[in-house]
Amino acid sequence: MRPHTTSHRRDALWLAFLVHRISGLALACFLPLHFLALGLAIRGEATLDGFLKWTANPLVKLAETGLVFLLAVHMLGGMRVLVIENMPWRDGQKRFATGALAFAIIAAAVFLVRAA
Amino acid sequence: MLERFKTDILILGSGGAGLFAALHAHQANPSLQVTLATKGLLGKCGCTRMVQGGYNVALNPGDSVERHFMDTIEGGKWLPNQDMAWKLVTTAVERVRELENEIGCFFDRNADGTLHGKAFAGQTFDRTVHKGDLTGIEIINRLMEQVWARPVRRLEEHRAVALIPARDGASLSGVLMIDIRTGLFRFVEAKAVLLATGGGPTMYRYHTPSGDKSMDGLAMALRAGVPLRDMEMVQFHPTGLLAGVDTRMTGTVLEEGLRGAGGHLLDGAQRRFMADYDPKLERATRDVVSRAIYAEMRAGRTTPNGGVYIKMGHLGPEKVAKQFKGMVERCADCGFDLAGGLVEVVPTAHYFMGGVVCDVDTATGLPGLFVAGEDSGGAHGANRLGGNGVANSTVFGGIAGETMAAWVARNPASGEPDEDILGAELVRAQLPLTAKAGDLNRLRERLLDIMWDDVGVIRNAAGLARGLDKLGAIEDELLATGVPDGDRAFNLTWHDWLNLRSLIEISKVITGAALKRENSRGAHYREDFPEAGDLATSTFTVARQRGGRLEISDQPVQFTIVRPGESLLKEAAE
Amino acid sequence: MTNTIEVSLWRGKADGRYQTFSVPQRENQTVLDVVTWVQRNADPTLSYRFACRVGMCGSCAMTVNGRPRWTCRTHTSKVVENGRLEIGPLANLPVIKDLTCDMQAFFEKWQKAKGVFAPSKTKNDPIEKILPGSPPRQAADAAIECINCAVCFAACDTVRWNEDYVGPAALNRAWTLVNDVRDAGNRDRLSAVAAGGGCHACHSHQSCQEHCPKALNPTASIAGLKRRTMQAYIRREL
Amino acid sequence: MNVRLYVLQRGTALIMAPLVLVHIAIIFYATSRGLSAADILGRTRGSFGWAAYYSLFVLAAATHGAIGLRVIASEWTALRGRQLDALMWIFGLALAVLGLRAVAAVVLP
Ligand SMILES: Cc1cc2nc3c(=O)[nH]c(=O)nc-3n(C[C@H](O)[C@H](O)[C@H](O)COP(=O)(O)OP(=O)(O)OC[C@H]3O[C@@H](n4cnc5c(N)ncnc54)[C@H](O)[C@@H]3O)c2cc1C
Ligand code: HEM
Ligand code: SF4
Ligand code: F3S
Ligand code: FES
Repeated sequence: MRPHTTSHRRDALWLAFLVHRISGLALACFLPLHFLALGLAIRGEATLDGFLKWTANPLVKLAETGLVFLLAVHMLGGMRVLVIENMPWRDGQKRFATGALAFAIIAAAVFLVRAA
Repeated sequence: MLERFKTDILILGSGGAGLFAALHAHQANPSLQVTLATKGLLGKCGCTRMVQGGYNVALNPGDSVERHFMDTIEGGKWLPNQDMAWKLVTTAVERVRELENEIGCFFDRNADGTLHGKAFAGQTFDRTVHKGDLTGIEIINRLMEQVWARPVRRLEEHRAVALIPARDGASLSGVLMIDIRTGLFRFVEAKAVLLATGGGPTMYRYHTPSGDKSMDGLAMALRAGVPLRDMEMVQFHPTGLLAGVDTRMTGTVLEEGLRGAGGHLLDGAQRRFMADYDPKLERATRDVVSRAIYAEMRAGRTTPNGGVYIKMGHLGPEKVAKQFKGMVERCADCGFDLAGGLVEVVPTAHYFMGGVVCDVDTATGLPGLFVAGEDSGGAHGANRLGGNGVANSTVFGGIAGETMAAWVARNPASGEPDEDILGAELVRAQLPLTAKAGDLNRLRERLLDIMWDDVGVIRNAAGLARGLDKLGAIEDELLATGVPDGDRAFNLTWHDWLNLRSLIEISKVITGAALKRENSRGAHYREDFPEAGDLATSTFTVARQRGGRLEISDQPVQFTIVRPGESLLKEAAE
Repeated sequence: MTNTIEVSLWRGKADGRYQTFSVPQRENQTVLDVVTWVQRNADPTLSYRFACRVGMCGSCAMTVNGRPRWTCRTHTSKVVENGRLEIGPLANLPVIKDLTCDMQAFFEKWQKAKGVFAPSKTKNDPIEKILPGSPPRQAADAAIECINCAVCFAACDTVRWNEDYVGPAALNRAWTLVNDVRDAGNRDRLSAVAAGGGCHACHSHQSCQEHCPKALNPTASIAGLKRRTMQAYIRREL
Repeated sequence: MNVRLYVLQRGTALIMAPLVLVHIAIIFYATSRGLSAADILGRTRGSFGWAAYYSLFVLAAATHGAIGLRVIASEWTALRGRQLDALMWIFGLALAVLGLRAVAAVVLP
């Protein structure tokens, strides 16, 4: 059992990174499925009905909503990274990180409520 | 058990002297194999890193090397080896340009872009080049980067334990060391060896140098029969932090500028006492203030931990916190409020002017052995100017590198080691591992007290004689005290023992030399002989060990450049 | 002294374990003092490293209650939790023994990032005039006071996960040199930090900046390198 | 990651940022208006604009995601060197093909 540094993992900044990575990873996993489904579902007029039926499926609705949520979270996290990397350095990154996350969550929640 | 290898040049120590020597030796002849052994990590041990004030150099218009020279000689109370002092002040100019232009140090600038020189006590010109108050970090980091970038063989965490002469005794053959990480011995045979272990008066109860310094170099040189000079000259800094027992914070230096900026020194009853000693009050020179505090302490007018207070608050805590940011933060980390409250301080052993007798080119009396930096004696005489310490180590370290490269060209073979001596030194280094384990801490505490009480800031014949006796007694006790011989890898307690032995050996020399000097010069103060004595007939002490006996003699100072009463400065001479 | 601290110290190499000691607590006491107390009074074989004891040499960094810190300037009162301290060697570097780690890799990476000044002048030239307020000088100054303690290196998960990554301290040093107008090595340096394992491996975790005892900001330095290398790349200079 | 991958990854991120905003806005708009999928498809079919929009999106996401995946794999798995490049290319190309096919399904009349 090699002693490990753990302190940084309790930090909002590090959590912001983790959320960004997990959301990126999740997007990378679900996006192919999203594309696959779209491509399969709408092949000509004949399957349009099938597609419409398919999108009415609550499970699909949930999955699609999740994707949008991930996209929003990941985008905001990504914007944060781009700001750190490219704007003249300012302190207060922590607030920015938490703010961005909070915004994403609220946006997603609003969306979920509406979609339901 | 004993691993051996050969190298052309072996450097002991990675302070300013050692690192510069490595660079210059490599530069002088890149085909030479240069090996650098150091007790800690390369560049991360020793005192050069701890330099706060800066580096004295006569670079600015209005200043001159003559002026810097005269300050050095007068500061050294006419004891310095004048040729060394001259070499120091003249080469410092080139060395600072080298540090800036080739090594990459980025010193602070004036508003017009030229190098900034700050004021340092005891000097007639503001010539101390610096990088904030962390000059040493800048110098050593840049030097270590350069050494890392070159094919220098690094022996990190290697402790040199003995200089091994050649079989014919005519020259040095190599150095025995302990690889601290494994606890195994290494014998490194070298054509030229540089002693740059940085002295370090850490045998005093209160001391500033880094924990790795324990006079090993001087102890090894003494044992090898090499003469040492000015051994009574221990410089005390007046304001070391006093944080109580069992903490390594105690003794660490609180910067000089605090007094300069108007800080007050108060005794235990919070009375300002400097007026009793000097009209310049707290702004008096280091030695005067140190003696005043020491006198207060001996009179028992002390703070709870036995020192005096420094107070800055009356200057406005915010102002102090801004002006002395680093110092205030350091105190705060350790639990003290320097900006607003009272902080306990004591004089603390800071620098060792004494060292190995050597030539201007760093050669010693033992062919093949060279010396530079705080291990060398002569450049500072009775007192070192603040800012002349790094100058000394970097100037002579560089010179040593060149001298050694030239020496190796002339002496291409290293002498076969004297195996008997090597064998005896192996036994000596393992002595503590064979004796019954005992209480090393008590011995250390006793040594610290003896040196502080009897061989400290104010000395007299009775105390020195008493000190010598007690030193003999603890040396005997140390030799009978062992450390457990379990795992030898990174066995700090074994090394503590070896440190103690070096410290005791050199403490005896300091005490002997202090007894020998029956006057008061610079850092050396005898209350039974408070006068400086006739300057024109100044002598310096030379100590050497012959046949196990310590001999201390006086030698007349050679005024090769300027005599007492004269000056190199035109305006002063008129 | 009535109060004691329960101190768990890492013993052995990478496959070691924690061993607990009871250490008297003092009013003025650093974590380094605690470790020293154990070596002097409880277990003489305990190994640790320090030199300057005032926060200048960067030799004494250890993991204290899960957080990398300089131990000589960490007062126990700031870190003791419920009367306990857990002290281990720095993470992300091989353990030599007990609390000491091998810093070789850290300095090799410093070299790999070309964290070494490349002169454009010699000692025979005058010292270059540099205005203290000029932006490059200020940028260099902001990052220069690193003591190479490797605390940031131990705190960075990218260092842990990516063996090629040179790490925050090395890049922070490279950034000071990029801003050093006297330096002649920036073409090489930018190529070095733009290669795999260079500045682009950093994900701006910012742990380095959060943990640096000198309050330096390697994240900002690395971001600077990312911008500078990107410009150079777009201008086809890399 | 080196500077080339970095520029590509950050560049595509920058491109996607407005695209994602538009995408999310459309979804919001559609759901709040209660538009059916048929309505949406009706608008997109045959539109060159939408074709370009979604193609760009797909290509950017494929590039960006592939590089991102490579980074994660290099840090969290034992894959090294060529293997990483292979993963990146396979994922990127697959995503691009799947994505473009989906775009085709949505915009081709
Ligand atoms: C707190 C402090 C502040 C100072 N401020 C200033 C200042 O402002 N201006 C100034 O000019 N001077 C200052 N000095 C003095 C200056 O630091 C020294 O004079 C100078 O740095 C000595 O350099 P050196 O190379 O001889 O030794 P050091 O830099 O001390 O290096 C000695 C080296 O030898 C190694 N060593 C020791 N023993 C052994 C062994 N047995 N085997 C192998 N290696 C060994 C050590 O580990 C270390 O690497 C200050 C000193 C201190 C302590
Ligand atoms: C608005 C859109 C997006 C923005 C602004 C954005 C931004 C970023 C940024 C800046 C990074 C680099 C993080 C780092 O290295 O520290 C990143 C990583 C990543 N992105 Fe995106 N991204 C976006 C959309 C996407 C999409 C659609 C995907 C899905 C394929 C995706 C997948 C990833 C992955 C897998 C990573 C790697 C994560 C990591 O290394 O921690 N991103 N993104
Ligand atoms: S950047 Fe800070 S934490 Fe990192 S090595 Fe330098 S001083 Fe230590
Ligand atoms: S913690 Fe590591 S990932 Fe970058 S910002 Fe610092 S180097
Ligand atoms: S001992 Fe030097 S930084 Fe702590």
